[in-house]
Amino acid sequence: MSTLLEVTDVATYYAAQGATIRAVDGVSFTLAGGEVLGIVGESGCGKSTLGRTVLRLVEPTAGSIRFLGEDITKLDRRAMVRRRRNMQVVFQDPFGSLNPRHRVGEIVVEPLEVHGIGDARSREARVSELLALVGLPPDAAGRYPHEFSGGQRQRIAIARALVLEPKLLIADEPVSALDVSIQSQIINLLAELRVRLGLAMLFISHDLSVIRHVSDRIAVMYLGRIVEIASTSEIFDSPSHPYTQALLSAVPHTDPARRRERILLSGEMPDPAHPPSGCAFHTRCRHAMPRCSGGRPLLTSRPTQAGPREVACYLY
Amino acid sequence: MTTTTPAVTTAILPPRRLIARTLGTPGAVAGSIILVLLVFGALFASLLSPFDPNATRVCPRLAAPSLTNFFGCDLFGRDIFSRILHGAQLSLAVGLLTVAISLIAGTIIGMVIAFLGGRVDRIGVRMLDVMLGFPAIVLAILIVAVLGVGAFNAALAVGISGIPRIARVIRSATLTLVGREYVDSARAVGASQTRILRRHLLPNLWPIVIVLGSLDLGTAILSTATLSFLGLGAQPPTAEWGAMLSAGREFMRYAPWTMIFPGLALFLAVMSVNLVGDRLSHVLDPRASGHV
Amino acid sequence: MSEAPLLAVENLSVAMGATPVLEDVSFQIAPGETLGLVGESGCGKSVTALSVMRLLPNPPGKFLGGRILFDGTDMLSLDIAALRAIRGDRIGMIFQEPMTSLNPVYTIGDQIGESLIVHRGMNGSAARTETAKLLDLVGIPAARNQLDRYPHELSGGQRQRVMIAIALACRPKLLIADEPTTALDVTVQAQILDLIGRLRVELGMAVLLITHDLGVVAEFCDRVAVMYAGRIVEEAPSAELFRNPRHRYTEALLHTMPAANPPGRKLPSISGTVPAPADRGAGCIFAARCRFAIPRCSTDLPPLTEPPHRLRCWNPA
Amino acid sequence: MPWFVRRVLGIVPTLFLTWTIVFGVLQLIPGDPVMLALGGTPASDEVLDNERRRLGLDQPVYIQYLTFLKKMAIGDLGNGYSSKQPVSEMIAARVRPSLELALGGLLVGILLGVALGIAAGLRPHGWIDTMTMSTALVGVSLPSFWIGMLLIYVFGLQLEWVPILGDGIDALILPSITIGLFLAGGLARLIRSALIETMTQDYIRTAHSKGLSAVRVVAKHAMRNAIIPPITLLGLQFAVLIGGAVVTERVFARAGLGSMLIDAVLTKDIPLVQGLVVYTTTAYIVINLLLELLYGIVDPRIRSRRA
Repeated sequence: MSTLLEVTDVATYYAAQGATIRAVDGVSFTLAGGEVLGIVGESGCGKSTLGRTVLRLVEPTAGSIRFLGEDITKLDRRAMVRRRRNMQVVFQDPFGSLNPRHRVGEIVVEPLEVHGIGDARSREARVSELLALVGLPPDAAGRYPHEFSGGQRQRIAIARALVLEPKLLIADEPVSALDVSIQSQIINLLAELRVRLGLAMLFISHDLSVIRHVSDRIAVMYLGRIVEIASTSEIFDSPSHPYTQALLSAVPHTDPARRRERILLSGEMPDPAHPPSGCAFHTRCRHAMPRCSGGRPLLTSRPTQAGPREVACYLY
Repeated sequence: MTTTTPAVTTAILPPRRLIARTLGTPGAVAGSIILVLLVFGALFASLLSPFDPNATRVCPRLAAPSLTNFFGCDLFGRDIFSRILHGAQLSLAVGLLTVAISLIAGTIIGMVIAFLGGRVDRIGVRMLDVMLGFPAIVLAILIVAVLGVGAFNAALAVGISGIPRIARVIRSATLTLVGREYVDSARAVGASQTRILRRHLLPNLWPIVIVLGSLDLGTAILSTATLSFLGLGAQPPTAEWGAMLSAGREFMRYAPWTMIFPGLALFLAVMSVNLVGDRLSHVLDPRASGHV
Repeated sequence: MSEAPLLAVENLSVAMGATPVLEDVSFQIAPGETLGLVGESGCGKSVTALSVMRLLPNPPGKFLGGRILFDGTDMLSLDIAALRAIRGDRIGMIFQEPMTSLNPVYTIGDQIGESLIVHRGMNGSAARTETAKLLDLVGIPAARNQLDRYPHELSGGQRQRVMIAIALACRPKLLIADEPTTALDVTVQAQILDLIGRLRVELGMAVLLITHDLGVVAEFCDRVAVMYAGRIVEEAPSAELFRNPRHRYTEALLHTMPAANPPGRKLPSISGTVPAPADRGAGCIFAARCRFAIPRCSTDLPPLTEPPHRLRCWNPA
Repeated sequence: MPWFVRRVLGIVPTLFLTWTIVFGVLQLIPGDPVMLALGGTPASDEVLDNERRRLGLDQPVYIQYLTFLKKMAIGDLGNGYSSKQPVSEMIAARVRPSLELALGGLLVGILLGVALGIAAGLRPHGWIDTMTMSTALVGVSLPSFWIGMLLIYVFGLQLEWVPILGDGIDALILPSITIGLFLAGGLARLIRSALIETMTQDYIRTAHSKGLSAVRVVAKHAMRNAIIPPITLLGLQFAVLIGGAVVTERVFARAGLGSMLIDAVLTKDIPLVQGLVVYTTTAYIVINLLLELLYGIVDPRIRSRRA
């Protein structure tokens, strides 16, 4: 598979309350066409900012983002607009992500209008097609978002995102706001569409079981950095970074066989305005060594049976 | 200067249901009836008045109310009822003009500084806050001092002095809207700045603008009448409620009707507008009506 | 259960305005026991928790019937003074949103000590000493100098610890925890659950844990009651319930979880959504979404069977 | 830097900007200031030139502006055109009547507004609430000059209970009621909405779950959070009032700062207008600052917020 997206040393800083927040700090990864990369981490780790940076909804402070072989961080507004045809997004909040004053038809057709694709009739046909694809009734086009449930709204958001037939979909916590029984419907829909449309996805979530279910590979983020990135089976079968291990062990399971010995971390994630020196995790790590607070460990790659695994830890 | 941000409405109401819900309380119904009567009286003032409002000696000076002069007569023997009807015309027109000035300028300024953000926003907010440091009546008086007295200038002064407050509210409302995911979503599909402003922000700001306008209309009518009362607005012999009150003040011991009826008209006009505006804001603002 | 229950909710029905939100809800908690009340949003689990404390805002909340026996006393028959004597003293409560559940304008020391002053009649300095101990107990180190901090200076996890300290100040016999970890990250959730679990044993108190997270219930609770649309549909010891779910809703819910399925495989899903109160028929409310519904399901309401494995289903697994 | 020092320093640019606006706006007043200063009496060119030099009007505008700022900073407001007296002395002589009226009005407003607002806010949509809010709506719709005149007519002229003129405390009753009625309407509505909003907060539920009495929940946990908007309103209204209740002073023929401002505008006494506006806005800014310092005491979050 060819490389679709190549993110290199991307950093996104912003100023808040007189301090610099390093939301994303030196992140690199690649995504192949049709692949799903899961980005997992706890709130404040920078995963959502990373998603927005890749879309250039937030401007990166440093680094390059190559999409289809072209560095999009250098593009001007107009050129960037054209690239947006190929990269779309679905957000977490199905209540906030749809304009309450637009009918569903207007919401889904807007990308076609913006990019001047087709005429009124072909657009209408395309909207019906998309609504059917995401499992909504044809009469949905004439109704307003507030007439739909959370799960249905998320389907509308997906229809809008896919109307341009993008190659990359960034799904930012797409099922977090939904109840368990609705979650599975949306996960199934995304999985099905991925196969049908050959879609690559950056799937951002804090929910490890959701991430495990949908991803080919997983990147674990902590305080603005990727600490481990590997295939889904590698991450779950043999997590290497102490943080990954603690994170996996913290998830409660209904099946006793799936429970791991719990590694209780002390404290909480530090303030991203004042990250600790060296490895950002050393303040909570049970394996911390003197050198961990000195220099920062870099992501180091080593081959495994299921592809390369990269870990940023002095233990490896 | 308490500028709270009105909640941004999420529900859509078709006009007919909006009117039905606005008329949902006895107060709003009463307000609407008075308002309709006032507007009717103002529109057909010339047809309805028994006398020319400015014709003197149509009745004895300071004559008490009677069947021919319902509200009595003023010092110059003018019919107070006719003058009040014509005053309604002026008050409503001036009120609408005033609100239009504050709303249009305030909305544009507030929306633009919030949307551009960064330094523009910081400087803009600072300027607005400084303007808000002038008590509204003082600012209006200051503007009249520059423009000169007169009904139109008073309206202009009150309108201008209302701009900073509207701009401040619209700015905060726009900021909450800009933070909504559907605005990000529009940017993500490649929508231009103007498209986002026009298609995504403005339609969602409308209810707030309407609420602000309806709540301000009463104050606007009151403020312009106040300026006239102080001698800074409409000048004699214009039939204007504030000016009539000012003139009636000197004779209230002998002819209280010269100040009772113009004041009553002003009070009813302001209250009817406030009753309707208050209810409208409840209907359009889901937080106020407890629907959130 | 041989012991007299600490809390017995009997046939409780509650409405919010004209909408029924709880119908015929019954469950018991023995002293020292942990019961999990689990269900999706809107199923009535939080209303149950607030009802036990009589904290449901009224209006719109309204008790239509049933009893809530705490230590043999019916909470619904108590006057406000007797109720206050129980709240915060014999029953403690913690909530979902640690960010907003603490009063922003008072120090945490003040807010924890308040219960001690009100219920134990302590003076300021005694309350302060005891509050410092409580902070130690909930794992906020260097407790003394933490007393004068304000909620906004603490992280989410720390605020939830403060909430726990408030709830436990008077060593209650029952702790009601309403989604205590939902707003927290998974590693912090683990800390908080671990803390509640330890204190439960140390203080010998019973816990009513309300959550939508089946995993949390499975690992934390002795017994589980599953709610759907205002009713308890199944209740059993948690090991039994998760090994052998019998109500079709519980079964379907467990099967739809991504964690219960191999990665990449299509997830079994429950079709449709919870019907609005107006659209509910006479039978089992889940019937319309149930793959195993038989004709009787949509006409007759199944009764709740007897312990230890209670369920409300005509066609169980 | 401690938060209150930052806040105090923060008003310097605000004062500077405000004075700049006052200076700028008054430059726009039509008519030659020298002619205005001489009160329209015909004068020779020589007299005009002398007067122009004396007032510094022969200097370029930016020099005039700098001089103006310098004088403002040391509290020199210049001399009035009509009286030739120092403006600061003229203002000082009129502060007392305005201040008395401000305090009287505030007292009536607080007594009425706080009581009604709390009664309404604790039982929203109950009958007290409905009554209070209807009355408050009427209150804010009443033209204060009209209500003032009605009070004079009924209590002064017909019943003759109180004098309508004079400096005594009893002459203060009617104007205070006039202002108080206006204040009470807005205050009651604000207290009500602040209280309703606060009572739905999660921490109020926490307070109830601790077993606190209803009185303690409202008085301790709700009030301190609900108090900021009403304090703001009152503080700023007070600031407006000590600058002179323009309308009420007019109606009751009280010689305060408000009636002075109207006269100054009508006679185009620019230094006096300028002095009065500078005094009013400066009072407004200073009171605003005091309010913010007060919020810092009431709400610790404000103290820790960075500038």
